[in-house]
Amino acid sequence: MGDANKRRDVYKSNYITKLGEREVSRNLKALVWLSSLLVVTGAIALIVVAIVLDDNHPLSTLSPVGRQGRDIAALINPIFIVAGVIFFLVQGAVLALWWRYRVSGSESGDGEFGYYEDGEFPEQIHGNNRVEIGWTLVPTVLLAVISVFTLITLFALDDVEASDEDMVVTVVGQQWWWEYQYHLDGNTSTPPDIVTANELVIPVGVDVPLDIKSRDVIHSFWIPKLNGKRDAVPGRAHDWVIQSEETGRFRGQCTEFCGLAHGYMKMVAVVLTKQEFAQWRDNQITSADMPQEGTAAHEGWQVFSQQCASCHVVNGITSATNRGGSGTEADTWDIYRELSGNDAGAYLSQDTLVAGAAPNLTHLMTRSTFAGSWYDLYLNADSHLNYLDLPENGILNRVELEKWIHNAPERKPAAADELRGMPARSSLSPQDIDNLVAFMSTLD
Amino acid sequence: MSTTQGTISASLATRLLGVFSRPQGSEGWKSWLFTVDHKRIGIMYGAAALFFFLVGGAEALFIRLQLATPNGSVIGAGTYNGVFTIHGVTMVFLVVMPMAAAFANYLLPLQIGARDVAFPRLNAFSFWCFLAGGVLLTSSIFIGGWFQNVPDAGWFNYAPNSGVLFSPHKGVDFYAVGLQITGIASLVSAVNLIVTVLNMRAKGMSLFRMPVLTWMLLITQFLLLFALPVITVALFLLMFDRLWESNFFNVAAGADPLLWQHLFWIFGHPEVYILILPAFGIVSEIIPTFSRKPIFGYHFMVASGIAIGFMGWGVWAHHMFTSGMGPLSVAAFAVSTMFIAVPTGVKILNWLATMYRGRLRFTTPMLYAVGVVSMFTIGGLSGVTHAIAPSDTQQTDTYYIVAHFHYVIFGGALLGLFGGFHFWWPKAFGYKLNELWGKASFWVMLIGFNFTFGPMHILGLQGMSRRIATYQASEGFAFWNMVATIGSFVIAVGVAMFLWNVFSSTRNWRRVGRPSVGPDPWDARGLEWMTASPAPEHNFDSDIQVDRFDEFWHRKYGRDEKGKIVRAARAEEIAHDGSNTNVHLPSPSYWPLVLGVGIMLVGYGLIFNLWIAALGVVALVGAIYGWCLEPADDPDTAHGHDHAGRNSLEDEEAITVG
Amino acid sequence: MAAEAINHSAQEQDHHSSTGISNEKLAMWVFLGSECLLFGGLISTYMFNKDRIGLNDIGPSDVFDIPFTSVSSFVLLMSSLTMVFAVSAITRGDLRANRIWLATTAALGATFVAGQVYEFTAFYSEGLGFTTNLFGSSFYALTGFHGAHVTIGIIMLMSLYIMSLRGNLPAERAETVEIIGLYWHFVDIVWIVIFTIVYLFPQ
Amino acid sequence: MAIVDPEITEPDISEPEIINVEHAHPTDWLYVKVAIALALLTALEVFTYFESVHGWSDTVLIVMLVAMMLVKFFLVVAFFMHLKFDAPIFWRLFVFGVVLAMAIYMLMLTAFRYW
Ligand code: HEA
Ligand code: HEA
Ligand code: HEC
Ligand code: CUA
Ligand SMILES: [Cu+2]
Repeated sequence: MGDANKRRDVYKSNYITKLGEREVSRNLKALVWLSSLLVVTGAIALIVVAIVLDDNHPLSTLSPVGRQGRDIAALINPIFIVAGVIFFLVQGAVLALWWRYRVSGSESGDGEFGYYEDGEFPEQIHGNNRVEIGWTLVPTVLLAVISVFTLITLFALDDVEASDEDMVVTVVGQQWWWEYQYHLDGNTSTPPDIVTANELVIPVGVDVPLDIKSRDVIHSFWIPKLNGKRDAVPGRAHDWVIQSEETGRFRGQCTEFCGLAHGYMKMVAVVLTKQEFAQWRDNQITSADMPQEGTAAHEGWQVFSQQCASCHVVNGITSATNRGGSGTEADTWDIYRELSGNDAGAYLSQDTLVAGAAPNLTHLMTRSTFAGSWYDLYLNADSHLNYLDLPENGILNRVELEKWIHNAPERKPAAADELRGMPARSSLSPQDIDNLVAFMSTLD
Repeated sequence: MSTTQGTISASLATRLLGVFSRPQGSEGWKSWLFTVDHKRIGIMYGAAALFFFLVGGAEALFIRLQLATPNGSVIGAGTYNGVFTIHGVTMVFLVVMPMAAAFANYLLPLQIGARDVAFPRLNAFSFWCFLAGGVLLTSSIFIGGWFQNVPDAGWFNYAPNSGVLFSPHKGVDFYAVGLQITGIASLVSAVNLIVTVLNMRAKGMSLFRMPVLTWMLLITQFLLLFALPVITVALFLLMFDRLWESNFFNVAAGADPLLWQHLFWIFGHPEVYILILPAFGIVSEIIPTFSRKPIFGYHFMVASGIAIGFMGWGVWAHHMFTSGMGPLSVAAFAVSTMFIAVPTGVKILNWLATMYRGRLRFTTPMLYAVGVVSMFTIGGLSGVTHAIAPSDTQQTDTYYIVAHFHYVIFGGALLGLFGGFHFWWPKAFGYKLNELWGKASFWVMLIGFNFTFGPMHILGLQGMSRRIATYQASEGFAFWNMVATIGSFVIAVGVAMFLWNVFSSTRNWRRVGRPSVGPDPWDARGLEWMTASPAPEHNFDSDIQVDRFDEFWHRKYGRDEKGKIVRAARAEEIAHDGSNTNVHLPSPSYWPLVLGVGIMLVGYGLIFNLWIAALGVVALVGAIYGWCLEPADDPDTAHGHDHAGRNSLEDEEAITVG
Repeated sequence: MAAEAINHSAQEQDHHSSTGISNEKLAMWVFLGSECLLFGGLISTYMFNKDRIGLNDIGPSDVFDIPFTSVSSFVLLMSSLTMVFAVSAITRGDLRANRIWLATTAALGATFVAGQVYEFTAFYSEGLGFTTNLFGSSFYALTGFHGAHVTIGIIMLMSLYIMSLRGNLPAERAETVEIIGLYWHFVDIVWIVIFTIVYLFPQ
Repeated sequence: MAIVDPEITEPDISEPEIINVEHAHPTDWLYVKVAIALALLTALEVFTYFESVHGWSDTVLIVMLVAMMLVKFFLVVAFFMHLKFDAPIFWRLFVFGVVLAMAIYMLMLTAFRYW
């Protein structure tokens, strides 16, 4: 007993000596309140300004142009509002309770040596069953309503609208770029008609069914403005649909972590008018022509056939030899057929699972980007230049392309020694590289 | 001491062997190494977790530096992948879980009026085993060169990217083995604590008189108990694949990589509730104390915790909405996920109702607790928007998710745990942390936190993917990333202020001459305040009879004729002062530590060289042998509390297996 | 299996609100609850994977020898009976009978494990290794985990036997035997499930 | 000043403490009977493997096998592991584990469209 009193005296004396500090603390409190208020309002203002003024976000999910993307937005936007309301209710309640019921002065006793004086006790409310049931039921009902809408949208997203196009595109993810195999007749069990990389070209307003696969690890295909994402899982084939109501170039990003250069694994969806698309398609089906002898391009082709053709296919000129590279040739197709085998039992050899393939370069110059869409192939591709005009009027990003050929792993992380990514070709002379570029410039 | 033939011959045998005596002494570093005292173990858990928090935080700062500007080149892509992976692993398994374990160890026995946990030696083993796993995981950062062998397949480590084919260095082996070891620690501790709560409550402390924190910790232990074996299976399969070339995730042999995802998330989702429920419990202790009101809707608080625990098992695949499961599965998991908001909302609203018409004292712990209410709600609401499966196909694997989980984990779990540090600090050490510094560090942290993770919502919706080592200027992410990076350094300042507070408060208090703040510095409610601060080794001088919820508070306060609440007794008068040194406690032991070291060696052995593992097995077998043959007490020491050679009927039972 | 001999749960009850059950026994049950999830995971992995093999690949029906496994399953099943006899003997205070039954149980368990080893070698010689295919990996992982559990059980039973020989297992410690027994029976019921699902389900 | 505490009269909603009554232990003979039942069931199970019932559809076989497996499972748990006689908390703990495991993994396999 006595001991306790003594102890209490110690607190009290310490407490008094600390009063000076408490003054400081009160001023500080006001300062903190004020500054945090400023900070919060400032932050909110900033956010609003930034979002309103700045619409330059090529990957934004907030301004979809595809049917599926819009359906999703139509579902989530009202839910954002509901969440916003709950947010303000809860935060408002916190602040209001704080403001209304805080006690100050000695009772708040927050000194280092603080000893709490007895103060008033509020009414001791232990609970209230009706209130509890209320705030169990209200969110339940709210969420039930939300889930109905969720389910409706969810199943609607799986619908594919019929169109005059039969086309199905097999999308193959691999470390760290995308390949697209166009099956113009919609039959995915025959070799594709077109093989291209990184840029998925589709006609406007048409539902294009995708068949998403992977050659190595899990990737995820995502063009935010058009639709949500879908994983590319090795050993599985996933259906997905992509559609755009507007023409344009829409960026995408691999969104499942897939190892070293995951961040550099991008892609672009190019949406053309139906006529343009037909034009693009007819061009892609053609093979490349061997450059005239004696030209730089022909010199380049010679380097190419020694240094590059072991991986890269140029239809009509080379077929990949050692790494199961991609192309329309039937031998490489065998690999795909095996890879697509969702049916258990399709045995694959270990090394075909490491992406040994390389982008098909037959129509390299018709693309606007290269190397997993990390680099622009044309410096002016972002301006409203007609996509089909690029080989004609685009300003080739020659510097970057040359650097790429010279030392690709330096330009984009890769594990080339493990058969992933493109190896360095630092032994090439500047002349060789010039010639190579000249050769590739013919690939349109 | 009632002996049987058994003890006699056993202790005889062990004395003949000469080594199996028990360590002595309650001072000095040895007394920490060999302790079996739940409070010391709790403190060690806390200290270790804080250390790992600095490691994980430093990693986070590197992430932020790298992402501060487009085309960042602070660390390369390979290092970046290692950094965010080890950051996630460290923060989840080596920070939040052990920090919660710190509170579980320190407070559970005190809150239920017990002397110790059911199996004190096993408890010590849990800690050393956790530390072994933590050290092993962390050492991956520098073994074989900086970030050369660090796990780099993300904290959920999806197959087949985590296979040897795609991640050929030792990183993922560290992951598999390290998590296996920390898993053993948590599993053992879960069994221990469940038994403690079920079996060792003070007289009259029925289940529904237990503090909310005790309840939440109990639920957490059950979640651990049932979730850990699932990740154990997954990690074993992964380890077999990597070390012994089995085919579980070998797509070429027909495996489906989704199996890993299912197994991981069956564990992983309950895991996130394992992270948050202890913090919920802490908040439920702090808010009533500083509102001068009992917790509003106690039974609903408990029931909603149980409901969260149950529902948490049926929602895991919301992490796999885009994995191609098929629309029916997606639909089912989306709906089940959404409804978890209901019990969680019940908690939030009950806290608000507890504050309603209270007398709110905004001490540092209270600031943290209210911070949780406010910040967790933000994270919870974004969680519900993820549950809307169609829109999650837009959000998943973007920074919108990163924002969500940092709001619930940092803004929920970690703020709660930090609040707990400030709240129970005087109980554990006998002095308070400085309130001024405490509040200042809270505000700095809170502001920094919102500046770091608030912008990530925007970034995510603007399409920034997570786990990308860099981004391009043309993508328009630069501004908010810079804000987030600045914010993260503000957090670091806040953390540094907290550390300074710990340091300077300790120093100041030493200078003042260290009278204890007394048993009950906050005018609080739980039994843990009914004993001296720091809590004496034997916790309570005598057994406590509990007659109602908030027993301690009711002993302090009663009502006068008019029904007004008045003080019935000062805390000092009713609290035990720790003077009863005649209580017998279990003796310290060498073996938990040896066992922990053995397990660590086995771990390294699996990764590097089976001979090391063989050495570990020797240590392990020796430790188990020593453990079993160890006398309940050292026969050579005097018995009594002042000397650490403690011995009692009561505790002997507790260490038969423990 | 510590040497300390005092089982103290009776006094414990006077001081505490508790289930009235000893800590050790409760702990074992809690642990077994956890083990359900472990074996559940392994069994589902097996079920999921066993058919994911090539057409001409070695599969369950190529290797299983049902009559043989039935016998060893029967042996394990009966070891549960001898285990309850051991518990019942020590509760009666019959230490000698307890020892005999403990040894019998361990011997039956060892027979089972030996059978499994034989089975593994037989399968291996027929071409089914751990790395052969998904069936092989899953089968060996599942039965291997189970076998490891049985082995640990045998070690514990042998320890009890030795303790009993040295007089460290008096009748008052019947509960220790009972707890080890719980573990043993659990391992047995896991095999009941494995035997049905892995071996007997139509392939 | 008389201090009264209304809250102490709060109804005690706690469950009654479980008391560890010494249960009538089953006799060894009962164990033998259980073992015989187990042996017979096993025999029956193995029997389904042989030609005679191969004409039956796999589904019927599987349902039968699962039924017999569950009976065996619960026989061992109830009698050998004493759950039938022991404190109910064991039932709750263990059955929770069993049911949870079955529910979760069946759900997982369902998500794989395994059945
Ligand atoms: C502490 C940890 C924690 C907690 C508590 C939660 C809580 C929740 N989480 Fe979160 N989550 C994580 C940690 C956590 N999460 C982590 C780490 C990840 C990412 C893992 C990774 O990919 O690396 C993740 C990812 C994650 C996803 C996957 C996203 C993706 O990758 O695509 C989803 C999807 O549904 C989700 C949902 C939820 C929901 C619905 C809750 C709910 O429990 C929230 C409930 C709370 C509230 C809703 C607020 C309060 C309620 C009210 C005020 C009542 C009124 C409200 C309504 C009516 C809506 N979380
Ligand atoms: C408990 C969980 C937890 C906590 C507390 C944190 C805390 C933080 N996290 Fe973390 N985070 C995760 C769990 C957590 N994180 C997980 C699970 C992931 C996913 C990983 C994956 O994708 O696999 C992730 C991913 C993640 C990312 C995404 C990476 C990516 O996808 O590419 C980012 C990016 O900004 C980030 C940032 C931060 C920051 C800035 C903090 C800050 O709050 C940290 C604050 C702390 C400090 C700043 C420490 C203070 C340090 C000092 C004062 C000095 C240090 C000096 C010494 C070494 C002594 N985290
Ligand atoms: C060992 C295989 C290999 C060799 C040899 C190789 N490449 Fe590549 N190449 C690749 C891979 C793989 C990629 C995709 C890399 C990426 O995007 O990450 C690629 C990408 C490219 C691209 C970008 C294509 C696009 O559409 O994105 C060009 C251009 C290219 N290589 C040119 C060359 C040239 C020129 C040579 C010879 C000097 C060459 N490659 C040699 C494997 C190879
Ligand atoms: Cu491909 Cu990420
Ligand atoms: Cu989750």
